[in-house]
Amino acid sequence: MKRLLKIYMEKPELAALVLLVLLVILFQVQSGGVFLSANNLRGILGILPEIGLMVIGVTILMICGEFDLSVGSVFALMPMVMAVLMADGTPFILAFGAGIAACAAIGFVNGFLTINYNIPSFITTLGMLFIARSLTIVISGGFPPLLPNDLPNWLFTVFVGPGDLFRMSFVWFVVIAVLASLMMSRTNFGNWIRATGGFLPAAQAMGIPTARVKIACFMLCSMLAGFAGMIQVLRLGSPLPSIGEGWELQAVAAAVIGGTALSGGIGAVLGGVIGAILIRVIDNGLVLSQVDANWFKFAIGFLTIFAVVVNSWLAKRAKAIKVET
Amino acid sequence: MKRLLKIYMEKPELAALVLLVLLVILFQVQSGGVFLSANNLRGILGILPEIGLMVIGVTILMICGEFDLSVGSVFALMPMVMAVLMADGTPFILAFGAGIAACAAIGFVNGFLTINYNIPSFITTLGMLFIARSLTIVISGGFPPLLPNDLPNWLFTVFVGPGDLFRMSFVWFVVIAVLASLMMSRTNFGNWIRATGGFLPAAQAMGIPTARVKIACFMLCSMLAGFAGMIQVLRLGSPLPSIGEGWELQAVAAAVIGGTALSGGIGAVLGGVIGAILIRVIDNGLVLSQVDANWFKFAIGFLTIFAVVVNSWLAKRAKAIKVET
Amino acid sequence: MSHPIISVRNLHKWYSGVHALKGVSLDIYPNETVGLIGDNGAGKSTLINILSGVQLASEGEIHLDGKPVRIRSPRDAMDLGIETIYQYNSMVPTMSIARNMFIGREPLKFRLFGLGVMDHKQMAAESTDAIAGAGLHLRSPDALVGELSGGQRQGVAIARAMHFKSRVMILDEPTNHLAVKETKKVIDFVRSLKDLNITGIFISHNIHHVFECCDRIVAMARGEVVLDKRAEDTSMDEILDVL
Amino acid sequence: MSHPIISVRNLHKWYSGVHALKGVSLDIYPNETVGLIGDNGAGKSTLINILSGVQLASEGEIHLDGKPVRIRSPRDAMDLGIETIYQYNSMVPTMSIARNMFIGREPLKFRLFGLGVMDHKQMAAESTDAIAGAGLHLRSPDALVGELSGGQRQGVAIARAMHFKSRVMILDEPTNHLAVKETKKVIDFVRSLKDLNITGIFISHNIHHVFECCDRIVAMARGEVVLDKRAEDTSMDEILDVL
Amino acid sequence: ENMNIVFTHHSSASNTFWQAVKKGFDDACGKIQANCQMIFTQTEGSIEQQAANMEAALARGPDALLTSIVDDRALDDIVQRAVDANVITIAVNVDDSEGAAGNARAAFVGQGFRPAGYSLGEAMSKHFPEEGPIKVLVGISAPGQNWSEARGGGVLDFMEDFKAANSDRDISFERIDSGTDLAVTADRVGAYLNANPDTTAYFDTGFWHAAVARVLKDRGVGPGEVLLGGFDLVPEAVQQMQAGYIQVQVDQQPYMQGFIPVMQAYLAHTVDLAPADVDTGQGIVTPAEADAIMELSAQGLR
Ligand SMILES: Nc1ncnc2c1ncn2[C@@H]1O[C@H](COP(=O)(O)OP(=O)(O)OP(=O)(O)O)[C@@H](O)[C@H]1O
Ligand SMILES: Nc1ncnc2c1ncn2[C@@H]1O[C@H](COP(=O)(O)OP(=O)(O)OP(=O)(O)O)[C@@H](O)[C@H]1O
Ligand SMILES: [Mg+2]
Ligand SMILES: [Mg+2]
Repeated sequence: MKRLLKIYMEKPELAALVLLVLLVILFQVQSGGVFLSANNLRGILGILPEIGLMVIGVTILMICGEFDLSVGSVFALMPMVMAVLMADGTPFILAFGAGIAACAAIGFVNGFLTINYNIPSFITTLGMLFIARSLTIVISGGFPPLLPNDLPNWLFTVFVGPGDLFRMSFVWFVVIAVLASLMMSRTNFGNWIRATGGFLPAAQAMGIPTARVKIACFMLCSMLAGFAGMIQVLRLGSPLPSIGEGWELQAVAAAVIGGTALSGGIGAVLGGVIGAILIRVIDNGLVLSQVDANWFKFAIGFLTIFAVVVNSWLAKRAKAIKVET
Repeated sequence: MKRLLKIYMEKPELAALVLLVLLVILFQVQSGGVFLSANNLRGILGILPEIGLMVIGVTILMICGEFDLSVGSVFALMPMVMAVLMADGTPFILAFGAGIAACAAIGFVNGFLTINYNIPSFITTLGMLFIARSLTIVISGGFPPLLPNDLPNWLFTVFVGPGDLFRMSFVWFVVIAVLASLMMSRTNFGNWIRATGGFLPAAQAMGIPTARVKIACFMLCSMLAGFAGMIQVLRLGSPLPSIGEGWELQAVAAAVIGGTALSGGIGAVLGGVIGAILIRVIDNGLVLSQVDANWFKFAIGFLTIFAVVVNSWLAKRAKAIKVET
Repeated sequence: MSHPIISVRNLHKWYSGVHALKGVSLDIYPNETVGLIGDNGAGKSTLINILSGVQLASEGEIHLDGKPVRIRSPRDAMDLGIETIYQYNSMVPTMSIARNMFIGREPLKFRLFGLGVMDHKQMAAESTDAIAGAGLHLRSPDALVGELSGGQRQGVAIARAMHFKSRVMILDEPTNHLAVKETKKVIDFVRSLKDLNITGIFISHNIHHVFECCDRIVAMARGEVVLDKRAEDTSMDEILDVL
Repeated sequence: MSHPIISVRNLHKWYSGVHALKGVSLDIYPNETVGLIGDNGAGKSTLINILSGVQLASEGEIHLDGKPVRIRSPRDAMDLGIETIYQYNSMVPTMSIARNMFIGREPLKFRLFGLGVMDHKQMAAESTDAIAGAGLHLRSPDALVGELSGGQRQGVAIARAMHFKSRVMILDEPTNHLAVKETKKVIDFVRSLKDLNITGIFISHNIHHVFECCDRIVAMARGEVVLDKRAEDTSMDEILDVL
Repeated sequence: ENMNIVFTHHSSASNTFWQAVKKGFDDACGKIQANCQMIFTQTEGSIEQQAANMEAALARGPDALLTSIVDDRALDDIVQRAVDANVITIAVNVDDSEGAAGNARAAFVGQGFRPAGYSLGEAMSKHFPEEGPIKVLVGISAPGQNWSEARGGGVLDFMEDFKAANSDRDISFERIDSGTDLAVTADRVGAYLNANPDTTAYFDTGFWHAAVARVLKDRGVGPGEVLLGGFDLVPEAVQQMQAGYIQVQVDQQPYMQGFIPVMQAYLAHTVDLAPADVDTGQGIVTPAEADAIMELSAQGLR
């Protein structure tokens, strides 16, 4: 029993889960039962896949020892590329391909510059944050085109499931999260990612193509961010050039709350997912708790720190439990 | 000769200097000679101390192995605290003391949480970014108070020097930069900071009070950011609650451009200062070069990456020079 | 005498301001075990790092089986059959022993273009065997390498190299941190390389160990080879002299 | 016989899931040199890490000169006169040799509350001397530690400890990575501790070395002390037996 | 010789509203063949960046400076210097709250934030139910930023007056931090409406309530059950007006705000006609006009 508790608490993603449950209970009480109402859940679950998909990519990249600040801009760029192409009459599927290819190219450039010139990914992707945002504005010419009406919304945004609780995007999110999670734990590629982020010289010495592994992670991260952006635009119906601003920091925060180390090598996709849920729950719950506009950011900041502090405290407690393993 | 070149080029802050000179020449030509005109220099040198002071603190903190995202918010908070107090009739000097004390307190909380709970400073200070911004808005009530008219502007913002080229703030900036630089290279405290950031276990094993060193750096960083914010508010004449947004990333970028490593232990105050100048020069030069508005961010992002790439390339070249040292 | 399996010609290495290898030439013959000794900073690790692809030579050539080769990465070296134990641990501290054992060479249940699903069971079983084979007693293959003692870590590195025996085996001070029994195991292993048809390069500061298990002894000083004799043609005193 | 200088009572250490020290009691007398040996993972480093404040014991007491002490940080240990060479290098790779030598104990030209301006000249001069004293040849005290070879780094660590001689000196496998001559210097140094009125604890896997320079030999296995005899009362074979 | 005109303001290039201003500005510049530059900030609403951009732009010695004056003090000094240097200086979009008394600019083209907020509230009040309680939510898109606080403040000013005028009714209003991101606003306001289904109206200080309209539609709430109003005629908002979810939208005619001041500067430069204040429209738009506007909006004219 004690041993199980110890093993459980030592996993940071599970500690985050405890916190999540506590917060849900808190908000449920605070909001007089509205928090877990079907309507509210539908709201949370609608936006969750978008930040969630981005967080999956960011988490994997962080485990690989790198960092991506450009995800928020790529989030806006990919749907804008699609919208502009579709406005010119390109069919959805081709536009989608072009969008994803653009994301992959951005991820590649991020990775290539970072590795080839041995510069911190913080800088490469900070630069890319500006570049991708600028490109989004340039290709839209300042005025985003309207989306055509024959989009495959049934594939991404229609409500499904019991009580129409989820959108299709949620299904995508779950499937991709499970696949990413399996990739990290079961495949040799996941092993390489973890080794590359854990201790680069060792990974290199063991013959892992670390440059290619990192570039692949950068590309994956960008593509997931772009895909998430497309889903948001399909949901909201308009490709604004300003969407996704500031999401890069939120995504990193979610990954860290879920137990991923900024220094690489440690973390799990599940943790990132839980972190993303936590962030959405906090945001939503605070509105329901009627926090004043001026204090809102305070509460967000406080709860973010609080989540990580509790996580760290639980892990410390767990370590102190004396059971031989 | 070759040896001198090698030693010179191996210092990243000096490589950044080369780049700075090149950019200045470029912009001077592009802008038809306006760039180096007294009027424009006055503009650049007026703002430089504000970002520069912030960068000094951020650079030292990064050398110490930590990270501060809350500087932009502290930049706004400190002058707002002062303005609110002064609007209540507190004399300038007391208000100043209270403002600096508030910054020190924020730095202390950042450091204490980071070290005590062993959580990444990225998260602590990201939370603090929101908290400090929220507090700024809360104490201003949304609409900032007016500043009194009897402020010691002669101490901070009046023009001085040949051709009235500088403001007093520039003198403060130079003095503080020199002091900080001497602290890092000449005092034992500087040695401790570098050791703490370079390899924490070794610093601890050698008996350095690493926790206290880190907290001191966090506090220094916050106080410098707050001081910079006060100078800006005195210059603009109005305590805006929104100033400093996004500066945290710029400050980190400046430090990295100047050769400071994100992982700690490596870097120099001079490098950060040059990085800050570079960023201001790029920003100003692009305006003067009449870059199209939609491409503006592209150019900023591109030049930021470019600066670090050139830096890294020069260092690589320098390493390849075969001279025994 | 047979042709050398590895032949190094006029190798130079500059680290920024340090000329670490100053024209090293060395032939290593099949199935022989070479003991490489020398002062601290003589350039031993640099030489073998070049052979195992961790570093690039500034000048010079490497021939394998008489053919010139370019070893640009550890992967290249492995593909050429060169397996290395490094002086500083090449383990990922945040990963388990079993995963560390197989980094880059994971047994796959299923593969596609080199990627696939790892066989965790096989990894656990084989690593348990390999560690026992190196004389180590460890709790479980799932323990993190970062939580092992210095000697235990070194033991895992040795177990890994022993498991992936190759054509050429380079060991850079493998017995550092190891306890008496484990050290003996390593020496025995090095001695057995010949029977396994493996060529060995063994670096150590312990001359006794070198004489115990090597056929030929190469001494380096200040980036140059200063002595190169068969073990039976030299003595400990001669070697201590040249160093 | 005199009173013990360090006396450890019933020390336990748990690392998360590992019981690394299981009630270790040990007395160390003034001016004696104790050789600590034992298998990999026996708990030697853990024991001395607790004595030097790098880790905290989970249970148990430490007495210094008969008085109970709490060693909560390396600073505490240093203030009590305990100087340590760690098994893994405690050097900052991004700093120069001279700066590394004096981390935390910089000679100051001028001081105020413990902070002040460093005397770079003195640091350069003293570190050059100290390194020469340890038998090492290095380019300059301004070279970065990260650019040294494995043995050179270990040499700097030893030079540092020799320079800051203290009441109690703990050396955790100091001769790893060291070449023959430097190893000899270290053994001589450990042997000379007695004449300098210094108490020593010397950890090594080389039993020859231990017998060469220690008065008393303590063997550990699986977190417990299994043998504790004066060097003249035991033999290499007896020790190899208990391990 | 061609005129040099710069336009600095407090918004970033991803803001659609300001892109429409830019279009008007560029078109006007084309007509008079002036050499024109609009300088955006990198962070939305950053007055200190705007000030820095103004300084840089002035170093070039332009003939005219067009700028928004988002703060009563921060830009005074720079504007004064521009005027002293004989640069034709016109405030656009936002003016000093004291008007000409508070700032040296020659004239103002546009409509103030606070009055706009007030008229939004006033226009929306026509849709309020005749009796029963009134519960209003005001979304402050960016707390602390002048444009958002002032617009929100204008709405709240109206609500205070409305409450005073209808002291017999139960009237309440609240502010939340609604964010400047369609998805975030949708989530936050959506959550609020879940907790407070009796909300009468939601005011946004930008156009992000367009996403709220989508939430209402997704929930099967009919148009008009929760009144929506906000600022700027971006296509999203017009779409939702056509769908009936948005009752009132404040428009400031961004294209005109870009176009007119260039013409004024041109006249001032060539024939010395002093620039005069121009109100770019009462600005209240109702669904009836939506179809016509949609066309203009798609061309970037409104
Ligand atoms: N990364 C580096 N940068 C600069 N100089 C280096 C670097 N690595 C090694 N050197 C220098 O190269 C020389 C040879 O080092 P090497 O590590 O090959 O020595 P070694 O023979 O393995 O010594 P040891 O027995 O101490 O391990 C030394 O003088 C060392 O200082
Ligand atoms: N940080 C840690 N976390 C968990 N377990 C640890 C940690 N450090 C050491 N251990 C375990 O504690 C036990 C004792 O380790 P210790 O380092 O004291 O051994 P040692 O006697 O110094 O061995 P060696 O001779 O190999 O250096 C080992 O079983 C080791 O796996
Ligand atoms: Mg070596
Ligand atoms: Mg040990």
